[in-house]
Amino acid sequence: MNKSVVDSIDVAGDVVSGTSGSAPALPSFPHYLLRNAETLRNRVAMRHKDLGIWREWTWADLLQEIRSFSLGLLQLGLRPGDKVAIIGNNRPRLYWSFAAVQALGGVPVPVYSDSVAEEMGYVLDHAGIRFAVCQDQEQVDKVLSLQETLTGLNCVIYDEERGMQHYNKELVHAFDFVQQLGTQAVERDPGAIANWCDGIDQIDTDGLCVMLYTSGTTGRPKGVMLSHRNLIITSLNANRFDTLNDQEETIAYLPLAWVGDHVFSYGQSYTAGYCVCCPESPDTVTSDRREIAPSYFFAPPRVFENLLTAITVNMEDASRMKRAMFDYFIKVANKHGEKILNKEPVSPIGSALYGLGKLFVYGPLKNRLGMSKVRVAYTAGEAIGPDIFRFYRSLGINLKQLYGQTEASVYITAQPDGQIDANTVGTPSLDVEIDIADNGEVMYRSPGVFMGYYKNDDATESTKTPDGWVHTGDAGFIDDAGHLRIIDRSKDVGKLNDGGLFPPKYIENKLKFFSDIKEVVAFGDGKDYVAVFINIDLTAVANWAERNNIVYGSYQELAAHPQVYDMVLAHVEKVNADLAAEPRVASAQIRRFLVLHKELDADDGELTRTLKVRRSFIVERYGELIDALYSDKTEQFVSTGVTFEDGRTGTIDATVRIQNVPSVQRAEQVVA
Amino acid sequence: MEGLLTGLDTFLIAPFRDMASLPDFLLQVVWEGFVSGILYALIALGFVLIYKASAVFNFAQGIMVVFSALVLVSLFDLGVPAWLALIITIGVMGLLALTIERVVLRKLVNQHEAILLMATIGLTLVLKGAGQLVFGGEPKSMITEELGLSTGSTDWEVFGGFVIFQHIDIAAAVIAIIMVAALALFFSRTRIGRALRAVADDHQAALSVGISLNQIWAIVWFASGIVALVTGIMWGARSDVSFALEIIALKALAVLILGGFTSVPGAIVGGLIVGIGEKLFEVYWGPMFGGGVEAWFAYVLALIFLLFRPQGMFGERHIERV
Amino acid sequence: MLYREAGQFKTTYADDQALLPIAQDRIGLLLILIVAFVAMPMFASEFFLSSIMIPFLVFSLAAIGLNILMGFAGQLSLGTGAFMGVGAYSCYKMTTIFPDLNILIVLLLSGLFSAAIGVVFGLPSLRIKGLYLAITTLAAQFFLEWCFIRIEWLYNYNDSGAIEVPQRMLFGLAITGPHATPITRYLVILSVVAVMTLVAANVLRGRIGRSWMMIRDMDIAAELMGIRPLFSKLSAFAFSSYYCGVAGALMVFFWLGSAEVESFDINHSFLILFMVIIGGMGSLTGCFMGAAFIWVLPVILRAIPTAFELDILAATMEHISSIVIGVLIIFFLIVEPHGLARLWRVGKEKLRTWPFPYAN
Amino acid sequence: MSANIDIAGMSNSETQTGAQAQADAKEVLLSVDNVTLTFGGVKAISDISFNINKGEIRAIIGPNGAGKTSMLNVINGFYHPQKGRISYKGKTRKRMKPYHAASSGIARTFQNVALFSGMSTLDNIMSGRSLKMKRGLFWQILHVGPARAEEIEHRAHVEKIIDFLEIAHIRKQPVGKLPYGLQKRVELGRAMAMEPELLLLDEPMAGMNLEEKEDMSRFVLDLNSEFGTTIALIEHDMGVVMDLADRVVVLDYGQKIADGTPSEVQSNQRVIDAYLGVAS
Repeated sequence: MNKSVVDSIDVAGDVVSGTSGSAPALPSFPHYLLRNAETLRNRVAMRHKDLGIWREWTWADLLQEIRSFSLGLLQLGLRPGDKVAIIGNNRPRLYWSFAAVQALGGVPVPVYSDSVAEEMGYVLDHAGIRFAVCQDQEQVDKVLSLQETLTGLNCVIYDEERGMQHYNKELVHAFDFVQQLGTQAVERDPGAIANWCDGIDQIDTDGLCVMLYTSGTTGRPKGVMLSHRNLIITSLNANRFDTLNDQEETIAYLPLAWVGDHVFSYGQSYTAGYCVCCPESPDTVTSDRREIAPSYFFAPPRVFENLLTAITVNMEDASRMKRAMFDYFIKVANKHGEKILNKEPVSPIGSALYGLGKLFVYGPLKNRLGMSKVRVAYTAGEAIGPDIFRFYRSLGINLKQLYGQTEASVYITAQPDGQIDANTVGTPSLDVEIDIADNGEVMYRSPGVFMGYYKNDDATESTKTPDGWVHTGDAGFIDDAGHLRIIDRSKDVGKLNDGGLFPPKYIENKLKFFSDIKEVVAFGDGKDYVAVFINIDLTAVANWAERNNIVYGSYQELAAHPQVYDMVLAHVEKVNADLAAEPRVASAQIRRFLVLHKELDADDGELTRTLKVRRSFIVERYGELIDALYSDKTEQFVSTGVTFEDGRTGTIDATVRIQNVPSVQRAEQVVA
Repeated sequence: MEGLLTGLDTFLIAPFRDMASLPDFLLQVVWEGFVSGILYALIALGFVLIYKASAVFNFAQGIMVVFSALVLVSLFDLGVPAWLALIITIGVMGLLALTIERVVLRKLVNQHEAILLMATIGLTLVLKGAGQLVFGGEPKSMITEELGLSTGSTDWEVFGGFVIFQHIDIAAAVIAIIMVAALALFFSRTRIGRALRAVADDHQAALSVGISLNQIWAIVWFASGIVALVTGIMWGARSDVSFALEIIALKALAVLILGGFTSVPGAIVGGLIVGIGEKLFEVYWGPMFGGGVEAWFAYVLALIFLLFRPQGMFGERHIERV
Repeated sequence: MLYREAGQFKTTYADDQALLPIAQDRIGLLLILIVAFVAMPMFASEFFLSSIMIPFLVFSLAAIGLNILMGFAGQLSLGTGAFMGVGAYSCYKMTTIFPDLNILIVLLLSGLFSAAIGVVFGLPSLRIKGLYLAITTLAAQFFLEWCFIRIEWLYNYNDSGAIEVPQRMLFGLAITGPHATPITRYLVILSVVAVMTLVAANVLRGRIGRSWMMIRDMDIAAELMGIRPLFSKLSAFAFSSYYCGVAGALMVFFWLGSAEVESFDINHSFLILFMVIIGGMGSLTGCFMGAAFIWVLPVILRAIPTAFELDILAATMEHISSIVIGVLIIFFLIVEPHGLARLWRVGKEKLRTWPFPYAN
Repeated sequence: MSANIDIAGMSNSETQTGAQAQADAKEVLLSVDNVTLTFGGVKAISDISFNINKGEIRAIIGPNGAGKTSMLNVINGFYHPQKGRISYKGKTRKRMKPYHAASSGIARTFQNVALFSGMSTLDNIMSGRSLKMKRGLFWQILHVGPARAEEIEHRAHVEKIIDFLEIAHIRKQPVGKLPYGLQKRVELGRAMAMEPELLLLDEPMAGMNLEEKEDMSRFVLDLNSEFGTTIALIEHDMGVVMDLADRVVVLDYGQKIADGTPSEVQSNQRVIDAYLGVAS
């Protein structure tokens, strides 16, 4: 009887040993649904802004909806092991489909809705889907256009009615219709509900729970198979780590197919019992977030960057006085905000000023951003600029970093409250073991480690060792405080001749966080020391030049200006100091640099069209300069071909100065 | 039935019997009505001038009448000779026109006409307050004789009785006629006048004549200031110069309804209709209502008229487009 | 800044369409009501109540009446004073004919007479618009003024030509007449005004109010969408006149105590008009702001000479206040044609989007 | 029937059915017979006859001043023709007040957007429900019970329109400040709120960019196919007309010079001379 398993989950979300004696009975997500419908019956589980207002579903409602849909799917022939594609934006019904499918032993496969039909075709075909639950006509059309390749396709279900009147009624069904099938089934056979519950008890919690396709930057996407155990243990641990409970409010706005959203909006919501709110449309996320004021919030760095840009742009239009006040209090926040957030002592004047700032700036600002109730916010996915990170923290938003992967069911490391550093990604999450391989690659082992890649044993074997360790593909190290620092993709990390690590991206990013620096190319693999090319950011530096009465005639002139070199030198020294503080990369300090006389340009083939540096091309093109960096020369003449905007070509001649940088020594380094 | 007949008789027949029985009195009443009609017409003329050129419905025209008369009288009281006082007053009205154009109108270009109307109501308040502040609230008498206007009267024996013509009334009629003629000449013969007419039809056309809209506004306000001054003198000569005039001046609005907002002849004819009509009504029908019907006759007449011909006597029918 | 709305979300249309959807506004209104109903009677002086608060409330109600017609239905009127008069005389006649009828009921009934007269004079609005219509309302003004003088029956043939308010009781308390205390009169007026404001707000946000605004904004489109101009315009006249009528009755019965035709003359019409313009056309809040402004400003100006011991005549200050109000009207029309209410709304919007200059 | 209708993003299946429904029914919804309209001696429309079938999209085209807008004004009772008659739903009438037209199911949009500028998007669309709302003054005053229930019921309907037209993000904004293209969309929404049987669109795509035109075309087609609304539209963009319309009537100087399917009209010599030749 499923009751036993449900009972074994106490309200705090911990798994208590089952009564049957032997192994602890681990619940599945449908079990959590049953539990929540019982213990949190009238608590709101989900909201969706639809037709102008927030529709709400309590956990009891959710059970009703999901059960009828699930039973309807059963009527339509869904069998254990069937793969069900879920395609669309963050809509309640799509979230319900997860549990509805899982309750029947099926496997939901959320798919990125913005992918074109061809990309989607690969995933749907690879997963061998039999059902598809789509948000709207657009997605249905995409699936139907792939109908010929998807031989197993049994049924397509849609949420939004619009434009759907004239589709093949055999194949395409409305969500409502499926639910009606379910309700009718119960009317015909009242035992259907009990059978459905029994089915839930049959779920193998170590079996496949969900399949998430990683949007690989190279090659075809891989289907990461996660079990109920993976997700549930990870979710429970994450809830415990941040003391998340059924009172939280979150807003679901990131792609359904992304593991982050799956864990935040499904895994953790079901295990903690908190409420997930779906915005009206992707256009209205900002205002919807303001209305909801989530307490638990996740966003990749670019969201925070864009928000900060929006803040800056908005404030530029503000009156002079207001802007002055804003700038002043942001300075105050810079000085005291983080300390106050970390509960460190602050001078009475500082805390008084901060209090004022809270009244006039931080509070209203957080209100506008819809973050006034944020208790825990996370950013992950890539490196976030330290200034951006500190900005939000200084406002009093408990923004933290975490490090995770689809293969780990997200959590590998996370920053505990009060131990925040813009450069680290925190300590290992609960139940996670971390090891750094000889080549610097971060390895982990945890209950969240995936079962394998679907139909891709080779990839599974090369990623996961037989004893459960997973290669992250990232290079990093654990610092003195026990926090993990990620420095680069491990395949990009080189070695200096003295054996020290050379993480190019890490160094380049550190420099690029300065607004004056637009592009950096670092060299050092197989060399004696690290040297870099630097591209200044024309807008920022021109602005700076204007303020400092520096006269220049061209980009080239500005780039070669001694004061610009001094400024860049100061930045480089700062980076060196940072590097010196980290024993593993201390030897990768920059010894020499030069400021390039021209902007790296996609038209000249120096950048890709997506504006990423084409390293190999640059090595070839500026060989002389690289040689000069690794010689004693103080300057080097170079003649470069360029393509102008109108398509004409020409050459730029320049003598580029090379600057030496003193290196910073640290006691620890000697010890190491 | 009997009552109805009596009623009909009282309302529809008896007044005319009265008229016929005392023709000299009737003539006297008509003359009185004619003179006040001319004064209404003059005020209405001020409205029309401004409305034609700028689509501003100048509610302040009435107070401008009072204001100009007060300036004139007060200057004289200060010992300024009458002719000089007259010139200075004209100067003051010019200044006022310029100020109004600069401070008010220029800022309200292209606003809805209701907004412009309300602005002139605000202007009324300012002028009223300023007038009372500077000249005091008490009625003053007009310096009629000092301006060379006769105050006597002439009796005309007719229909076995006689009709009294106040000289000032005759003067009013003559001056009004001269005024209208002068304006007509101004509009048809002078460059500015033609521009003014053009501006009523098309702003662009006016600009092509080489006069700026701002200048035109200042000119029309000045012109209607002069009209106001003349009105003030005439009116002041018949009664006193006081702020009560302002309320009476509102009757010009009724005149406008009859004559149309943009028609000079309309203003004259409308003024006469209202003036003569209300006198006749007051004298022959008034007693049936207990008197005092002059207060509303003009408006009610206008209202009834509107129901049948919303565009006024001389206005054109307007086709609504969507 | 003061408006921190994060976390306020609506789960029903009823909530979303509430009069004050923002929690802070609801709190603000509650505070105002507490001050008005509790603090004022407890702490304000009799003088303050009877010469500032009571007239302010009366004029606010009249301004709501005019604003319904002008700001919401787009029909210009210069006859407000006379419509107030109709209310006052009806109230007087009814309460002298039926002395035992509850005065509040009489008060509310008297508005009906005003509404009926309003409809009659609103009839021309079907054919004429804008300024022409304004002039027909002048006809109403002068005709009714004349009636108030000439029809002696209206003031029970008093020699003075004035209506004298008799004493009327409510719950054993004198609420009108010479023995009614300012506090009682204030509370009665306040309650009536509060209830009628709520009613106005309700009507304005419903079908009828929307039809007025449709006619105001684009009468042709409104008609093509099935609005009958006849019903819509006349209902606006009726509603507006009802409010003016009740305001007039309140004015005489709870403030002046007796009144002659001068209390309803064209200057009163203009006074209310100024309140609406300065307060803001198309805003109920604006009516209160405009009434407060226009009524309180002269009071303050009049107080200046005494306060600074200046030797200035009261009449002089009166003239100055006339100039000031005139200038302000022009100023508002130029700078902010939607009056104080718009300023308040803009300010509120600033506070809501603070620290940003506008909503993003 | 016109199977090659295809606006970006539309699949053929449904537009075909829109046309299909019309082919099945062929019931005349409105017919204009020998209508002549003059303004002070100037003939705006002279002796024009055509009809609109139930469920079709009918375009009225012609050069500027051809009398297209006057034709719409005649149809919904704003102008009264001097000669001729108009039958709507089988009933013939000579004079009709605009609100009668509205209550018998004719809605329209305007060439120059005629929104209620003082109201929000939501209120503008709500205003389209005026005829459907019945609660009297008493309930309006209380604004509880039936009046509120009614208001909410209609709000729910209006929200569906907002969703249909994808204008949720401007729901509470005053319409005066919206970009032109969105204003046009709100106006369409307002007309839709009347649940008309016959919808008259006066240059729904004037002044729009390509993307906005595509959106608008999609809405017009969806409206026709999902709700079966009969649509008569005036449009200048020939491409749009050819894609949208089932039948086209061409006016020039107040006279009808052609009537037929888009392809027929396109190949008509008089049309080419009068309109296409001049325009291009």
